[in-house]
Amino acid sequence: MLRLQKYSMNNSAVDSNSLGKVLKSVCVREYLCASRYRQAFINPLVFFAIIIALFPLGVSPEPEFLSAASVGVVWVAALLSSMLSLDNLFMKDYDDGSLEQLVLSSQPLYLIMLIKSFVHWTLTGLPLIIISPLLAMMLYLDLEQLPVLLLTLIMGTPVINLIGGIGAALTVSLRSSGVLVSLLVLPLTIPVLIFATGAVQASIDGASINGYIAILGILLMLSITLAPFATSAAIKLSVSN
Amino acid sequence: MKWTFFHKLGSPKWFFDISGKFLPWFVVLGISLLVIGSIWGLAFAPKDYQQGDSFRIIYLHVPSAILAQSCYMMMAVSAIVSLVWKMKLADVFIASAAPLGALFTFLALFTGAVWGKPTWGTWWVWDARLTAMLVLLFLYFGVISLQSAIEDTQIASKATSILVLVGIVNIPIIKYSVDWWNTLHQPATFKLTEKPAMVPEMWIPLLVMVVGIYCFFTALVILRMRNDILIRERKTKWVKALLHF
Amino acid sequence: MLKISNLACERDDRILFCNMDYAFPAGKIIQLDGQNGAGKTTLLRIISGLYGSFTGDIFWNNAPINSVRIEFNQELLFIGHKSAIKLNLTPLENLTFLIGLCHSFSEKSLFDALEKVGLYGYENVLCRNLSAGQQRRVALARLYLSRASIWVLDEIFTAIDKQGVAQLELFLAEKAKTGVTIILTTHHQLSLSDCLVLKISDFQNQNELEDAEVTEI
Amino acid sequence: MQFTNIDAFLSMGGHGLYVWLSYGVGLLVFIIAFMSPVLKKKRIIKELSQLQRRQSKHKMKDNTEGIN
Repeated sequence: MLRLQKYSMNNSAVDSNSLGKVLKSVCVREYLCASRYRQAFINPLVFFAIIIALFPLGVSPEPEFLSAASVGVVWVAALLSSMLSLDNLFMKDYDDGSLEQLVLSSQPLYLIMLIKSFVHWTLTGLPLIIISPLLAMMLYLDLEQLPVLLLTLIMGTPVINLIGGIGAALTVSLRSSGVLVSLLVLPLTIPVLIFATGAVQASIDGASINGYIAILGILLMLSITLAPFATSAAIKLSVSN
Repeated sequence: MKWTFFHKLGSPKWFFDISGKFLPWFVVLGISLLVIGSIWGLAFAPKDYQQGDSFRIIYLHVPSAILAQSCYMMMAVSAIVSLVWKMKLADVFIASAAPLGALFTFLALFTGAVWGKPTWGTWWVWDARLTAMLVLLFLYFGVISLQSAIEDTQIASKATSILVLVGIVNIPIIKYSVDWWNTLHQPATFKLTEKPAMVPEMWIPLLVMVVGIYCFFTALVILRMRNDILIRERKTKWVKALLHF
Repeated sequence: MLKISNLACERDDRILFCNMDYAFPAGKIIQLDGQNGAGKTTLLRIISGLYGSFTGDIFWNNAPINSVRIEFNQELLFIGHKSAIKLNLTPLENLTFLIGLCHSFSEKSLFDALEKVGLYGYENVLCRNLSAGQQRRVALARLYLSRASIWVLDEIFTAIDKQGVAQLELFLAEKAKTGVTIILTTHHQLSLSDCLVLKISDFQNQNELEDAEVTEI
Repeated sequence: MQFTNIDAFLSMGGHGLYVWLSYGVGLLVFIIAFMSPVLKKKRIIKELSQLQRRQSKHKMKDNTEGIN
């Protein structure tokens, strides 16, 4: 009772901003920063394209082989380039002290982290999905399978971003955390890889993809609900260093 | 509410005293059970009608695989204890158990690969169990490297706890997905360790080995935890008093 | 009111302070005093809730601070060594974000605040093109907009010129009179008359750590 | 006993290499796992007591200076 009273009293005294407004201001700033430093988000894309170009050079340019391997190659390349872009997620905010301000905000940190993850996905995941049809065609993926590949990418890359956020948050206070993040995060992304490529494979085999998509959906829901909690706990920890 | 029992359990000094008493027992029990189990399994257990004598690797492979998996479970329990009750011993346990978990995972993988050679004809098969073990090894490596990358011990412990918990949520999903992937790509072939009704002469030595490896693991964890406690508590009175002798 | 009780912190094998009891009176300026590495910044971070490796209790309005964290954060303004200023944003954009985290505001109030810290005409210049002192001033513009009642300010006068410091001191004194508790560290000699000093060295008891039973949980 | 003589035991029905390789590596792992903390403990105790001796020397010096 007492605490409730105190709470309402404080509220009227400070008139703090609503959750929606706070999240919006986080969003606006992320996009502004991104628009001023585009290279950070273009580099992972180029990396993605390079990996895919390396594959035929390194293994075999035969169309039959490439079209069989294309889904896996696109997905593994997407995974790796997502790892690369994880540095952008918290590193700058940690260096300039913005993370401290976010931690000290009176709004729930996990929602702020969720919003940051989402913005980051629209800046890294989405462009990757947009250019992936082009690269998939260079690997002779059957055009009919393209929608399925895109669907798995749309559902899978946010999961990778969210899980990657945990790793990035845990290592943000360390110099040279690049390899460590991948080491922490990549094993955890195996289910996404398996079900995403499994869906496309099923579609190639003419089987139903509903089961795979359902599981990807579950993974997406699970990571949306759980990952931000781990991320915010990790951020609080890293900031206290 | 104060839990004196928990207080006691959380005290490194108490643990150091009590574990010193139990340690020799675990060492002796562990080593003797392992020796008995291996001799029994190697020389006295009947050979498998399909695989012949190569089947005897089971007495090393299965116990280390079981231990490797349950070690992560124990770490996850400790992680919860560490994050909720801030108990230092739980941190010490995670730091001490992770390298052991990795070591036993490696042993399980290695024996699995060696066993695979006479059974499947190749050293490595992307079998669901082996692949899941490989992923587990990576998870252990992640925990170990995060622990050592962060200099501040307390922050390192908390960070590792978070990572272990994230891992434990993921492990069932990884296991399930790897199983699915395996049935998809390989029609069920000859599976290691899945035997229809082992005869008692076969599984009793296996049981001995499993109990033995747990005792041995306990002894190793105690040894490592005691070392870690000495370092972490080096400035307390009791450690200083201990070193005077 | 903010109160710390029996606070102790150990860092890098050194006891920074222990048995620290202090009640921060409302409407006062409290300066933390101590040599480099004495633990001033650590104490400020403990008070604001950024640093967790300590023993002891912090109370806010007689409630343990962890149970009133959200309410406390609404009342807290923290400006640290790192000023949370993005170099790729303009002062106006930076302020919009930093104030937007806390409460609503009008665009005009931002311009006014920037004018008060001497950045009139620089509102839309990228912060990377400003001098170090000017960047610092962007962060300090938050002071003029804040509605918080506890200010935790870590070395805010760094890179600020004499005149700016004098102006800020006046402002802080004025603000304290309205009931704001201001906890700060600085290497400047403050010219404020009614400034309390909390000496960290008063709480540096070089005793050995007690046996672990007491401090565990 | 499943084997008639020591040769049969060692050859393990033709799978001797695999069986003994597994158990050999297993033994090695167990020995390493056991010996490393045992050796480390000796090192820790040595280092810590050296550190302590150094510190107590400092303290004694301080004390005597205080008396003088």
